Amino acid sequence: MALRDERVTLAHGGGGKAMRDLIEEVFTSVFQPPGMEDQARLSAEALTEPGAKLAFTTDSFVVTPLEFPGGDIGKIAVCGTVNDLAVGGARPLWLSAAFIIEEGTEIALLRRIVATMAREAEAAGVRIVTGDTKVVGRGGCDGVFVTTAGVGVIPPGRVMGAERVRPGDVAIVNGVLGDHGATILAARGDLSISSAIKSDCASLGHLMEAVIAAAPQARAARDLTRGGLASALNEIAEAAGCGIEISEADLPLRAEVVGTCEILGLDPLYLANEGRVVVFVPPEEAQAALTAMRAFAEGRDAVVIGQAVSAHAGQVRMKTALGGARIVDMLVGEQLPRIC
Amino acid sequence: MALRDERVTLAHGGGGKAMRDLIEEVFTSVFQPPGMEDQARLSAEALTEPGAKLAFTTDSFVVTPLEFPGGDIGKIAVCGTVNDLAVGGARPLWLSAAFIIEEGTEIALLRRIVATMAREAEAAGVRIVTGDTKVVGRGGCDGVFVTTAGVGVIPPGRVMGAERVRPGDVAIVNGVLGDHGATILAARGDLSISSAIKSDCASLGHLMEAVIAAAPQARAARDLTRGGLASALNEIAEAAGCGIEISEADLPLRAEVVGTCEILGLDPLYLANEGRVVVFVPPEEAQAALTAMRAFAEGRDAVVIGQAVSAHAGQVRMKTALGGARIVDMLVGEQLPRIC
Amino acid sequence: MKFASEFRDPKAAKALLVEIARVADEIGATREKPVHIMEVCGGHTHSIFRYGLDKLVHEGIEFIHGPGCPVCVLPRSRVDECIEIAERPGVIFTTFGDAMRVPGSKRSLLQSKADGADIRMVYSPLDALELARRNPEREVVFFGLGFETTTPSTALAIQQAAREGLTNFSVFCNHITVPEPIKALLDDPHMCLDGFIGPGHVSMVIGIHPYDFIARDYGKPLVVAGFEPTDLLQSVLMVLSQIAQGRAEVENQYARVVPEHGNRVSLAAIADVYERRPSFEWRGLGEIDASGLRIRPTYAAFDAEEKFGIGYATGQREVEEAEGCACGAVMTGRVKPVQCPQFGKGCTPEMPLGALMVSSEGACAAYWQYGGARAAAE
Amino acid sequence: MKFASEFRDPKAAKALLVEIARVADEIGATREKPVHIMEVCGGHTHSIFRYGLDKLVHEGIEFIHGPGCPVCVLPRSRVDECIEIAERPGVIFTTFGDAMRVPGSKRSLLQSKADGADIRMVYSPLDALELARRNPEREVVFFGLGFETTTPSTALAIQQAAREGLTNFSVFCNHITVPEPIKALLDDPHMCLDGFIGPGHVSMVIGIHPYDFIARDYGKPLVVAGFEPTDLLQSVLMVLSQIAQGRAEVENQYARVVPEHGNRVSLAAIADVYERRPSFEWRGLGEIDASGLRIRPTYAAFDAEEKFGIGYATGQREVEEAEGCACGAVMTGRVKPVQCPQFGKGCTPEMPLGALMVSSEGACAAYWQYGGARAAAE
Amino acid sequence: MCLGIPGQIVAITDEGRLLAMAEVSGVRREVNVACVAEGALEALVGQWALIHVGFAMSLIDEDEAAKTLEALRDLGEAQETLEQMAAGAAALEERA
Amino acid sequence: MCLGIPGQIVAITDEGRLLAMAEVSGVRREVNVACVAEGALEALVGQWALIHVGFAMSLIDEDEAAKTLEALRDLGEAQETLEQMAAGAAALEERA
Ligand code: SF4
Ligand code: SF4
Ligand SMILES: [Mg+2]
Ligand SMILES: [Mg+2]
Ligand SMILES: [Mg+2]
Ligand SMILES: [Mg+2]
Ligand SMILES: [Mg+2]
Ligand SMILES: [Mg+2]
Ligand SMILES: [Mg+2]
Ligand SMILES: [Mg+2]
Ligand SMILES: [Mg+2]
Ligand SMILES: [Mg+2]
Repeated sequence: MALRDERVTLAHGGGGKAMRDLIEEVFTSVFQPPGMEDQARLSAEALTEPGAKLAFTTDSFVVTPLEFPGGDIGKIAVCGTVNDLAVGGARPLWLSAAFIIEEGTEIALLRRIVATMAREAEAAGVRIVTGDTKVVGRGGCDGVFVTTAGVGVIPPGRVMGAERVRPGDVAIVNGVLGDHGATILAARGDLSISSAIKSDCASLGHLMEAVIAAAPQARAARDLTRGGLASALNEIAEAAGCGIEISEADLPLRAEVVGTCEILGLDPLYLANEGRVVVFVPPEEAQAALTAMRAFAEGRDAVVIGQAVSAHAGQVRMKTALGGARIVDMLVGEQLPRIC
Repeated sequence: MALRDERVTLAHGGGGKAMRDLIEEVFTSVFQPPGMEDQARLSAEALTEPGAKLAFTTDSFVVTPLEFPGGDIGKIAVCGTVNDLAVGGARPLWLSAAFIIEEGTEIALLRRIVATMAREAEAAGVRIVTGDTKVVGRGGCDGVFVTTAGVGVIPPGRVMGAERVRPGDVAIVNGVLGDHGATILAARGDLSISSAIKSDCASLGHLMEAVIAAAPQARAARDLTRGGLASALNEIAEAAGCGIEISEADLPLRAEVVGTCEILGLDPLYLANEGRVVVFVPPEEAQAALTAMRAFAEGRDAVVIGQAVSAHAGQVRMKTALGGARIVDMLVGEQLPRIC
Repeated sequence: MKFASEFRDPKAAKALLVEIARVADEIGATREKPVHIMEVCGGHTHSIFRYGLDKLVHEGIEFIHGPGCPVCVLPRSRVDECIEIAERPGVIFTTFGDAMRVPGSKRSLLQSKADGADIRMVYSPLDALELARRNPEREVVFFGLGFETTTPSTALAIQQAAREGLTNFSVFCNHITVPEPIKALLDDPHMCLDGFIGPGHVSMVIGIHPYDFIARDYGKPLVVAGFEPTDLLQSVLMVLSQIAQGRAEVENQYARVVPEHGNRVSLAAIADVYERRPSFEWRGLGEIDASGLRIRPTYAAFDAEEKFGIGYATGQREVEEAEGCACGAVMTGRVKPVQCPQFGKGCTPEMPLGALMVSSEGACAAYWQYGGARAAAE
Repeated sequence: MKFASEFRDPKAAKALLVEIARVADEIGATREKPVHIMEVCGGHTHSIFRYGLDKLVHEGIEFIHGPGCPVCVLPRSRVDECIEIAERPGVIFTTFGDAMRVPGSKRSLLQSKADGADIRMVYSPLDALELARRNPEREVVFFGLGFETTTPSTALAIQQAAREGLTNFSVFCNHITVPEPIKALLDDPHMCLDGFIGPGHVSMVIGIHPYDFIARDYGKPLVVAGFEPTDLLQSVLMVLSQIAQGRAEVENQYARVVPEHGNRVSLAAIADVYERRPSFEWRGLGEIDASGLRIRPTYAAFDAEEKFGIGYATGQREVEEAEGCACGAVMTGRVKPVQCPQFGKGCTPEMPLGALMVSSEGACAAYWQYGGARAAAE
Repeated sequence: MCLGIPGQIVAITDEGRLLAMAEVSGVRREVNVACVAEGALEALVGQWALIHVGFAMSLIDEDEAAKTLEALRDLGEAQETLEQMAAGAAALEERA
Repeated sequence: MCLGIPGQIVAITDEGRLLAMAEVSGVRREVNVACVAEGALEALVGQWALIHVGFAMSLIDEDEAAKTLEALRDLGEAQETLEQMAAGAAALEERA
């Protein structure tokens, strides 16, 4: 217990003993990375299989507040990168975790974040094998930023990609939409709204493996993060060169998410998620994919929300509840609360 | 040219079109990552060799100012991770690059940073294959933070590690010490000092390969970053369980670095470097390692600075220029300029 | 959602659509010779596209999207003035989210924020007031924007600030009124409107009688409407029925929310805090007599125009709109967004040229985002 | 480095060491019965360890590390007062880097900064002045700390602020003087010192005569010394020679920098801006008469003690040092750092208990960092 | 500026400043009730109001809402009857 | 508080505020020269001063520096002579 400070000071970033104490006590004692060098050295049988590919991805996480109902920045930092691997058909293996910490951050908070990450990594079947910490002066960053990178393996022969989606393919999401975005809007406090919603934040590696096993022809998947369902579908429509049609009536939405959107003039299609995925499978495998998803807690509410069509290539359209139709375009900028 | 803004706004982080335009125009058009999914899919023959290991490392970079004589944050973000791979004996292959960008950052600055990264990656023989951007509000971070993770391959049979250093091994550094730290102190402007020094920032992958080829028994290497030479040597002494002895007279130091340290009351042994490495080799391979280093621009001034000894295990001592001796301990916190 | 989802019932909507079609046929409305109904309010435009009502109604009904988005009709010079205030040292400039992206002559508030101004999004003028309380050393300016709907809330915030004796709170008042531009449109010789859907939330404040002149003097029907899809369809049907029956009246479809004479407290607050400007500039429409409100001299301490000596307060205002923009013609119903030569070319939501492309309430933006108009433009 | 590297010449150092050994032998100094020479100044302590001089000199010479590190002798209550000032709203608290880690009774300035106080490191009081010019709405307080070396620079900064009429700049004055604590040490019955190395940079300001009393009244030699290794060794030799020759004088080894009567401008600035406090508290030494300076009433507008009603200004000061700390005994030369029961246990540079472990100038920290003392403690 | 939505007043939170908690589909936000506070504030609890930019702007008249819904229902039923009659007539014609 | 270092005044940067540029081993920093400005400021250029917390506190007396160095040199030479003499004596003894 060399670490007697309650808060992070600049000394903890200076490259000396204070830094080593912080790293050892708060980070490596929990993550237990292999070896003592500043690099993890890893062997994986799966990677040596001929035709196997290595998948590599990264994301920085900058959420405010750092802790929110249903998770914290550490949880989304693990889930986000696990999911980016999984939706591409990779089996997530190893994560790196780099922390940028504002002077004055409570060490207890760091410990909670690290504990969440360790727990979530274990649940997702990945190991956090290397990392870094930097300390910036007060005002130099907003609390804590976490950047994870992930390495996984794509088994030989498995190819998933948005460009493989073709007309007729069925679009499935694994649960209600927008819970994370609505939770964060409320948790921030500056809009003074509150509700009982929790972030949907979840690792989808196991679920994706099960879906691909059940629906081996699965074409593509996207995790619905910033920009929400609408952005993911637009990206897929554009990459696939076909249209996508979804049905408003089929969209799974929690009442509180709808309420949040009504109050603020937002569209739930664009709200962020952290544990939601849209998967495109050929129609004959749709039922199998759905069944596979529903076997998981994070897929219990899985539903078909639409399909790829040959019309209006590159465009996403939605049949409204009244039978009308509207284009669901990419958002232009950030979704700003409206008053009118 | 959809990107007409001069500065990054929050819209560029919102997950919509503005974000896509920023990413495409500023980042992916330069880095040209493979494929369109949010993960790189990579095959490497070297990884399938039996006994080969995968090396994985990460660092966040938070330097102020973002551009400084001799480099910018992009350059150190590439060099730093390449070097963390190389000093462990790995051949660097792929990098990820995640950017956290403050609202108001000039897009021209981002372009310069990205261009430096692309140039440095090419020189280092690595590819930037996946990435991410986040935008935070003004005051949410200090300009731009870059986090890179790196994947490399350690050839079968190659083992480097601080614990392998044994008494008699010779310590070699590849050039003058502290240029980076002294450059940053001056470039920050708040101490009102100026000089002609430039950051030593450099990728050492090729140099390390050459050193290992020339000195196949090379025991361990450490890049001298935060905490400088003193911290690296202390880590090695502790891991190896032997003492290290260096000689003040042999330390390569530029006059301006000495001057900076005199003015501010700092010790150059603790100044940060971004292109310096200490390598421990058995004495019979010292000359070969030196010769190999000196063939590189970034190793031209390579010298022997000391050796591992069986005495004072875990401790680093320095013979002063006057023939005295002092302990070179780990720094406690940040090195703060002194006035007395 | 109570009092909302009931009015989204597809069965009721279908019945309304059938009845609308019946009446439209009865009065001989066709695609070539449609009935032009203007929904004055941007919120209605939004609902029409959100539910695809324009595609669902009889082809003889054509919606004309009126000037009822206060963000869209804000002139560029006014945005420039916002930025001028926001960039003063010590100022915290607060605004509704919608207004952040509206282009001024050089920059939007979003860009000014990126350049360093302390601009914050609020949900309510009360949030701005709270910021002023918490930052006594800063001047908190609220961007008062909107029609009669929003006007009372700003007035109540100013009254509250006066009660508390706050000296660091002021409002940059850009409140405007609905009846005056309608009159201006009706006086336009190119006008070709057959009836109006009136903004329900404006009438919630002012009641329905301020529109009497439309029926009485111009012989056009107006139905004050709610914002749910069946509200809108029912209102369309009510307008059509008036036309079919040769009536021109002001009717209230939205009686569950709109009292005939409006809201007493709101009207009193408005009367207490504001007075009419002789005229106010509208983007695309130019100056319209008596269409804007300013803060009365009794509340001058809370008037950012006075506090910063800016805008109408100085008498120096340059008005110059973007070239090649057909916003005026679109807002007067003479031209559809897709017919504007800039639509989807020089003018997109990423880089709006005209005001109607800015807010998601704007007719052009709504066309772009929801309407299949983009497809039409391709 | 001109005027520096010449004085680091190993050959000259070796010659001095030989000569020192010769004289030491001559006077019969042995490891068991050493000559005790106090280097008063922390900067000298630093040089001794940096160059390993303690290991190189004849074993009959023992350096006693004096109270000459102003950071180390700062009492905890004074650090608490710094934090109290720094945490006032609107304050920018500026300090030399050294002082950031000194522990107060609960926290250091570094920790207070982490907790949110706006504490900034500066290199010069002029940098603090510049901050005050650039932040007219903030109160910039400079932590005036140090002996006669630093005292004139703070005085000149205050004079400059007065000339410019700055109203948001003040100094928390903790300037102290060197001769008084030496006198206190000499009056200590446990005192066992044979001679002194005087701080060169103090004499650069005050000249060499303020030390005359040491030779005259106490019969001890004092040599004002420079900071390079040969400066120190030469001064040791000069002290030894005096002892050998039975002299007790004040000599000046550092004549290239130290004028006999000090610096006129500096002395005038000191006289103009400060007056002596009746007494001042030193960590480990307690209150010492007339050993501290305060800002004269004429400059009260720049006196943070007055401005914030704090510290000596209020007359309310609690003095309580950490328990088990042998700092006083170490500073009076009675005990070596390694002999302190806390050294390396309750007291380390990471978690300093006593003052001498805080600054790298402090005797215990220097022992720890450079001296092989850690090895001794193991 | 017309985004208004129906919310239910569930509690009075600050008598002095006329603040109440409104709820929309399980989401709560404090609103100012100055515009709808005619009698005792407590009487507002349970009532529905139109919420706009942090204010309860108007109480919702449940009877009027019911009337509007009834009119819609009537229209639907009338049409069904018509359709059925039309269907019946067609059937008759077919049979004929 | 005694970290002072010798630096050379290389330019006067602000006559009014008595500021000059000082250089230490190629590193420059602006310093206040109030304490060493006796005559014309320009006369300071080229001179060496002891720099401390942003002030030139004292001019360095080159003659005194030379004297000190000379004393050191003399001591060294004297010792060498002694050593040589000692070595010579030892050689003589050995030969003897
Ligand atoms: S497309 Fe743009 S320029 Fe044309 S009318 Fe619409 S908003 Fe105005
Ligand atoms: S070891 Fe610590 S407590 Fe003991 S004398 Fe030194 S500073 Fe004081
Ligand atoms: Mg990613
Ligand atoms: Mg992602
Ligand atoms: Mg993704
Ligand atoms: Mg690291
Ligand atoms: Mg911040
Ligand atoms: Mg690393
Ligand atoms: Mg590194
Ligand atoms: Mg490293
Ligand atoms: Mg990403
Ligand atoms: Mg900042």
